[in-house]
Amino acid sequence: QTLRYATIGEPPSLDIQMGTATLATTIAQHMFETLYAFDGEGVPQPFLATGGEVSEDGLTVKITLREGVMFHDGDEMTAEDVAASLLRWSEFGARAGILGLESAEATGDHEVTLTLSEPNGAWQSILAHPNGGPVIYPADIVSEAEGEPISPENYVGTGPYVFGELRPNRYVELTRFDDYTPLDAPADGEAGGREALFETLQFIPVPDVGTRMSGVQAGDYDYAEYISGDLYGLVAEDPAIQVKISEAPIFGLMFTNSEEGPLSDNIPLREAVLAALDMEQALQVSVGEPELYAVDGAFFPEGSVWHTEAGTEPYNQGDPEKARQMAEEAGYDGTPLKLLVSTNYREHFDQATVFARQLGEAGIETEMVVVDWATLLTLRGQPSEWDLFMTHHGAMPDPVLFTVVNESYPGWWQTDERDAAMAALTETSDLDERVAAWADLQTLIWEQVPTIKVGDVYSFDIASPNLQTPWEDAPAFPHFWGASTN
Amino acid sequence: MSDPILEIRDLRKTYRIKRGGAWREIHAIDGVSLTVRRGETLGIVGESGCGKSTLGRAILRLTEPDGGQLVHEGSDLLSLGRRGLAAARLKIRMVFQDPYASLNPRRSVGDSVAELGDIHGLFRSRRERAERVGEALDRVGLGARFAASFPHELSGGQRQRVGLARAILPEPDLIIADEPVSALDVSIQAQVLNLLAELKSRLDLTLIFISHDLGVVASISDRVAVLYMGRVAEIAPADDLFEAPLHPYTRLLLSAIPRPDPSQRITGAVDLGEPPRRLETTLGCPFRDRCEHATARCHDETPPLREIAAGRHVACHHARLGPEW
Amino acid sequence: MGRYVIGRIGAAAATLFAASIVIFSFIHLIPGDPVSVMLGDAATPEQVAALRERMGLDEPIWVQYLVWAGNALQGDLGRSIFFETPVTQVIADGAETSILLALITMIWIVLFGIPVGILAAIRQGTWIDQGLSGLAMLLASVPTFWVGLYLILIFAAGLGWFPSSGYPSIFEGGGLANLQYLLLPSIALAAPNAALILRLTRASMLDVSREDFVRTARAKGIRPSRVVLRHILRNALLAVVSAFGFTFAALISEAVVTETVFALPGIGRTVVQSILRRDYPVIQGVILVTVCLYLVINLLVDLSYRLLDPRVEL
Amino acid sequence: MLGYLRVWTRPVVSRPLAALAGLFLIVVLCCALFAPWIAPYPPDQIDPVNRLLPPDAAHLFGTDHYGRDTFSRAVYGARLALLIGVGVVSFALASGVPIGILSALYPMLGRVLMRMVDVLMSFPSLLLALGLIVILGQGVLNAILAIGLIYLTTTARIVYGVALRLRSEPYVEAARSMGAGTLWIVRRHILPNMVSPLLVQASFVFAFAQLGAAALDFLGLGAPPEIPSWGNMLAEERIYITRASWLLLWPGLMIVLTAFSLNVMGDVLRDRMDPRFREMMGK
Amino acid sequence: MLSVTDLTVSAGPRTSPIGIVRGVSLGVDQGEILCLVGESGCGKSMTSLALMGLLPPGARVSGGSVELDGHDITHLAPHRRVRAGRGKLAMVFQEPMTSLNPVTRIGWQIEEAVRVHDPDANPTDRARELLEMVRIPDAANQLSAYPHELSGGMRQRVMIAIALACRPRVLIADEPTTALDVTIQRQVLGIIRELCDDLDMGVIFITHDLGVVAQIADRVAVMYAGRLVETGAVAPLFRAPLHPYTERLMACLPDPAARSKGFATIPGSAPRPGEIPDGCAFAPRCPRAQDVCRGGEVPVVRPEGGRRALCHFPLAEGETA
Ligand SMILES: Nc1ncnc2c1ncn2[C@@H]1O[C@H](COP(=O)(O)OP(=O)(O)OP(=O)(O)O)[C@@H](O)[C@H]1O
Ligand SMILES: Nc1ncnc2c1ncn2[C@@H]1O[C@H](COP(=O)(O)OP(=O)(O)OP(=O)(O)O)[C@@H](O)[C@H]1O
Ligand SMILES: [Mg+2]
Ligand SMILES: [Mg+2]
Ligand code: NI
Repeated sequence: QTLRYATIGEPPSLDIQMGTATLATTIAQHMFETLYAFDGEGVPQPFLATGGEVSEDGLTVKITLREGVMFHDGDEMTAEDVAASLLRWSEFGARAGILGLESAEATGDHEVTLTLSEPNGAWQSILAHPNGGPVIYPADIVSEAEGEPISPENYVGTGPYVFGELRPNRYVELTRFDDYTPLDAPADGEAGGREALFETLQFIPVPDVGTRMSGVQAGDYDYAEYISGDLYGLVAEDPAIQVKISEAPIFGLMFTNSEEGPLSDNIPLREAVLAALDMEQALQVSVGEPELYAVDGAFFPEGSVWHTEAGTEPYNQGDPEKARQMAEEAGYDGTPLKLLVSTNYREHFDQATVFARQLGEAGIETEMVVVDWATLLTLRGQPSEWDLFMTHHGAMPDPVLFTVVNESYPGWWQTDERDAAMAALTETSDLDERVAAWADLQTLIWEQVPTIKVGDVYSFDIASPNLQTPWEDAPAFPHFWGASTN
Repeated sequence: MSDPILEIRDLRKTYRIKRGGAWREIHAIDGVSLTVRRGETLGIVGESGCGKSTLGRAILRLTEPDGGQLVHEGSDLLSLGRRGLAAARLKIRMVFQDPYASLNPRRSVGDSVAELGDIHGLFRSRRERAERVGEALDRVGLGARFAASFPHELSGGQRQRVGLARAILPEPDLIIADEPVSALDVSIQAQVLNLLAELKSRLDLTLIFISHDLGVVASISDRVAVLYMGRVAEIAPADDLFEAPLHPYTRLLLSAIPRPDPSQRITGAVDLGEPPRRLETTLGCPFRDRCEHATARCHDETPPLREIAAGRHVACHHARLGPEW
Repeated sequence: MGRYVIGRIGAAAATLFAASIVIFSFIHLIPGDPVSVMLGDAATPEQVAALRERMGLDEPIWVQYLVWAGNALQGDLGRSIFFETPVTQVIADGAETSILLALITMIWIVLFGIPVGILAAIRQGTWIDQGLSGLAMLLASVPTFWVGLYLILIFAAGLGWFPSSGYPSIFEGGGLANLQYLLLPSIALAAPNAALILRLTRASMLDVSREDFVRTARAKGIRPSRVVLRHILRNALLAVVSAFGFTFAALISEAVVTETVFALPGIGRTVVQSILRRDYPVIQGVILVTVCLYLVINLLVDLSYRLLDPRVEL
Repeated sequence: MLGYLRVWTRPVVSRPLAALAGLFLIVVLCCALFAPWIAPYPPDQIDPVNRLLPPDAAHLFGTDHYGRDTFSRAVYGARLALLIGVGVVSFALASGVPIGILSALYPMLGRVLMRMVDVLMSFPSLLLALGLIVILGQGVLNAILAIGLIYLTTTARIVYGVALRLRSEPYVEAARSMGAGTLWIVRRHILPNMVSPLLVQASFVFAFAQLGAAALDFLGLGAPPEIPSWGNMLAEERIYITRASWLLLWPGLMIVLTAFSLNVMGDVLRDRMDPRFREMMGK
Repeated sequence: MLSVTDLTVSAGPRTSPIGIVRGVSLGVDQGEILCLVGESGCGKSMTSLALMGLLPPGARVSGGSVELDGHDITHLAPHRRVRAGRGKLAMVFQEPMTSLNPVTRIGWQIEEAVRVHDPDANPTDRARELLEMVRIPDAANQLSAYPHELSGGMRQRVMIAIALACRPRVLIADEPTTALDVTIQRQVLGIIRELCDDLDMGVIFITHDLGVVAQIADRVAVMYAGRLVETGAVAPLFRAPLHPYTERLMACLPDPAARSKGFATIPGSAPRPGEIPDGCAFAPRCPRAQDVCRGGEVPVVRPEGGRRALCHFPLAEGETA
């Protein structure tokens, strides 16, 4: 029994502490697990942990661990392993520093004590998010790898699937972990007990979207990710295909350069840019199917506790006249704005093309700098090379995970207002207070325009009709424990 | 007779070719010494591959000789620089064997004839150029109107005349004609030969006439040199050579010329021997394997070119004057 | 002959050395770096710089070259940054698909290009010739991905005769039956190349048929078909052989588009993807191997000339 | 003069296929020159409401996923097609011809140059193009440069072969015997006699440049796609192969027909230059 | 044995054909060598190729007939002419350098013909025998040689061996010696003469070298501009040519004895096919030409001795044009 999953490409290293690639997380979450896991509502629940306690000053967190959890190599997970994994992650990981972890110590066989530099109300969410997150490895592997990605032969985790084989360009294969000890709780989202029904999971790179679709139709794949919105009409009615619309939207972002160039000190000009943009058009072009996008300036989708429309008025004005006037008032001198975009993601390119035209209509010149993704990643780190660049992010379980607010992220949004709003968000672990803080921060984002959200895009995957998944709509990282074919 | 216009001294040219992974040497010219006298016609004969063309080309340094001297007007052509060589090439001209191949198919006859002048910038105006070209074409009996034609529009004889016209504009001292008539018909051949003779007398030229057709050579040359395997086998005034050949190879050649005389009919096969493959060794007489008179000496010792009688040189150990050996 | 081969191998080694330097400098001219691709969108510049340093990517290029070349001489092409596996394994994995695909494609090319080329040459000037030559030009000018996509739509998704994409190794279950996965891709890939071979065959058949020795053969009283096959074709193929060799080499390393459309795990795609991800060791390794391949094929072509044409001396 | 013209028109007119090919190329040329007048819409006019429309009277070839008029884009596409074609051909010739000729005339230099060409040739060609584009950045000029580099090698090889043969032609030798310098020989003798193989090579390169550009676009590295090019349109809209197949049909057809016509015309030109053919057509 | 009547070969478009060979009639007997002479381009090769059915594309037989032993072979495919019965026609071509297949051994090339024409014979033995017949030294070993390993003269003899393998009744040799040295030429001519006598073959020998003609021909046919202008036995024809062209041609031969006087020539040049004037084609260059020569039919004169000429004003013996 094999699940054949057609991916958009090859995953980078499956050491997901180190990278944030969606695909790597999708695959690796079957092998590696986190201390907490989000339930169906998006609330973090203890997973490898059994619970945690925060000290009065909010600087110490004591976490107790589940007993009898086995690593794939046959050893039992201990507090040492957890402490080593968390330390490595906070020093070298993709989201290092986000938790403000100062130290992690095994204070018992099954107890770890974390010391934070500042109180962090989001610690459970942070520990639950597997993408670039603190998954648990055995201590010896962690100490061997240090800052470098763990090599495939050392992929050892606690999950229901064991790393099988990585065949470049062919597939990544995971096999069932027979000694897996599931959590004794009903499955709920990612939380709860996990059960491996498929013998093997094969993740096969199929770069061409047409081929991914034809492949599912022809029965060569059971599941294919990331089908273009424009093909929705073709498959929506097809009884031979299950459509899995993502429950977590992806949203395009156009970052502005706060460090250098015409936009850096000129918030009014940024507002002018924002005023010129008609997101409906951009989404129509890049996605097509109205069911698959939402024009929404809120950074968290409806249904999330973090959803708020606060401050989103400037979003989606699409008023060239107003924009022209605003640009004039902002002292715009006609210098073309360098819009950095890659062709590797079609949506980025489509949206950038539409924006360039809309800005042009408002008298704001743009110069598209079209490069490949790897070049873009390098160029965007050089403030002189760009004024605007396109990327996209997926929905996050917690605002602190959200890169827009990270001051070292390209764009380098660093204002006193931001610092204040951020402090408010992390100071407390009280959800209501934090939600309110986030509303302020979102308002600030739309005021200072460090980035411009394009709109929510619900990508969709397709599956063969025989596939039974434990979820209805595709989660951000589709998981296949509990999935089977009939 | 008159003074020498060109002295060839011990000229050598060795081609290196790759055979079976190893370099082999072909001595295309293997120490040729000749004196060309002003105003004479020197015929050079020999069978195909004996080095006739290489000799002609070496004189103009179209192939760079490996050794020897080429004394022309007191200076050694082989030691000339680029300028000196270009100047010498104004004086010494070559007429090529294949008249069609030696004319660029994409250039008009006039352009080809004027080429030498164009290269050296000899014409001061287009008028002058046209005049000179017309004159040269007239001289070879074509007429100025041919200047606009292209080679493929001409007959073989006409092409060969174009070849001559380009060789006499401007007037040279010495013309090396490398098999200029072998591609032509008898009747056209005769026209061209007449023309050569006439030009020669009118322009006071010296002519080196390379051919393998002994009949033709006999009728046009003052002196004849017979080459065999890159060496001079015999040099003699034409009349003497055809009347009394000294070298056994010359005799063989003469005996094989088909004569237009139905009374001397062929009745059956004869064995005249196979021309040898090119040897790597230069020792001994190259003709020894086909020679009925060959002795041990012919194998061991290279026969030098020696003067047997006035003006008659032969490279054979056994040759002597007289009707029989 | 032996000496010739040794000489050629020496020259090849020199070429390889030059090529390796070119490869290395070429690759390091490419902007972007593997680390930022690896760490993903969320990584900060400090993290990227730190990992670069740990991976030795900030050493001077010549140091990196010496290390790489030294290892390459011992058969170690390094480890893929992206896959974390040895480059030799990455190449070996792609090689099976690429070589088999190229072989099957060559079969199509030979089966289609040569006979049709012969037919067109024999019927030179007739409507058959015009039609076939026209067809060839048509095939040569259709983009491969277009052909590929339509083949999948019709024969895989529509009729279901062949698998749509992918290729499971024939050594890991399925056996030779897995070759059916390569059928559609090889057709897409063969189209333009067969057209080229067709035109080449036709042209050299026509050239050879004008040669004097063909007239001699015909004057011997042998059947015309024998003249075509034993005299004209044999000589005409001489001109096609080198095209064969280089087509084969190109098919192995340049079938990127086909491999992408059909999701084949081949070398071409590996290397293109590696460029996009700046996986330096893989790019270097693959190019090095294809350069070797080219040189070997070059040598084989020349040696086959020796076998086919006695005039060629080595 | 008329007769001269006839020499050129005859081989074309005597073959209906060639005549059609010629006609098509003229149409393409007109499209390129007069695109703004022929195209009913600006090529980049976005109209998301009317996206993916099938062909009708208002949009002859339908609209693409931006709602841009495919017909107008195809017309403008002729510009880029010609630009890429002519650019690549010029680059390949301008660099390949000197390299080939120099190598043939100076054997020592030739050994080095041809070795280098060998090295270039031994690189997978699309890869070379890809790498160059990544290094130089995307753009029409860079695509031309990258594809041109691929054909530099083949051109240099062909030129080398031809020049080697021409170098020993008797008329070249004749010129040398008159004291002609290298420049003279190259200008007056070698280049003019190279025209016909070069023409065939040029028509071949022109056609393949289109496909090469299309392949680069397919891999996402061609010309910046806001400038319409046929290959680009094809690559960009390829996901609509089932949903809106006309989007692929038209640009695809344009590429195919242009390449096809050029091949046919290349053949005609070669025949025209072939003395045997000239003989057959009468002088 | 072989008789050709009124053979016409034309080229160019069918609507306006160009006559290359215009009504040639000739015959060859057993053991006879017929030399076909005439200047380059007059249609000698075309005539011979028409006999073999090997005309190049563009040229075709447009009239007349070719009969071999009384059978009409005008329109047979080439391999049938060669095979008719047991080998009837065979041909040796001019270019020994290029007329052998470069990639196969010469033994194979001879055997290929042997297998067709002598199915019962052991091909290798027969091939060796043939090579010996054309006097190739060390024949047995040379069978495994490739053409490029042989000298021009040897290649030409291999060509003759291949032709002989067809057991021809009539051998057509198109300028078989022009590319050879005089010494080798002499050898090849000797071989042909000998074979002709020994095997009782008829030979059509094409050349433009009158010296060769004198040495080898029994009968001579002189061609000019696609027509036979004169035929006759070799001795009388050389002694007393009838046609002014024949006479002029012989006068052009270089004569070493008369060096200082220069060479006789024929003014003007032969017409190209398609531009051949009406009447006698030689008229524009002929010193004896009168108005009658420039139009209408040219009469055939047939003095005794099987001679024949196409001329209004044939020469008497000793007369020059
Ligand atoms: N470029 C070359 N490379 C190698 N060998 C050569 C070259 N040119 C000539 N030879 C050899 O040098 C010898 C002399 O050649 P050359 O052309 O001078 O002879 P030739 O007497 O002119 O012959 P022909 O009468 O056939 O023109 C021949 O054996 C020939 O094979
Ligand atoms: N396909 C063709 N179309 C038109 N004319 C042709 C064709 N082939 C040959 N000719 C012409 O036919 C004439 C006769 O040619 P042929 O080869 O028979 O001459 P030849 O007497 O054998 O000359 P040579 O002595 O040079 O071999 C020539 O003028 C030639 O140009
Ligand atoms: Mg010569
Ligand atoms: Mg002939
Ligand atoms: Ni909302």
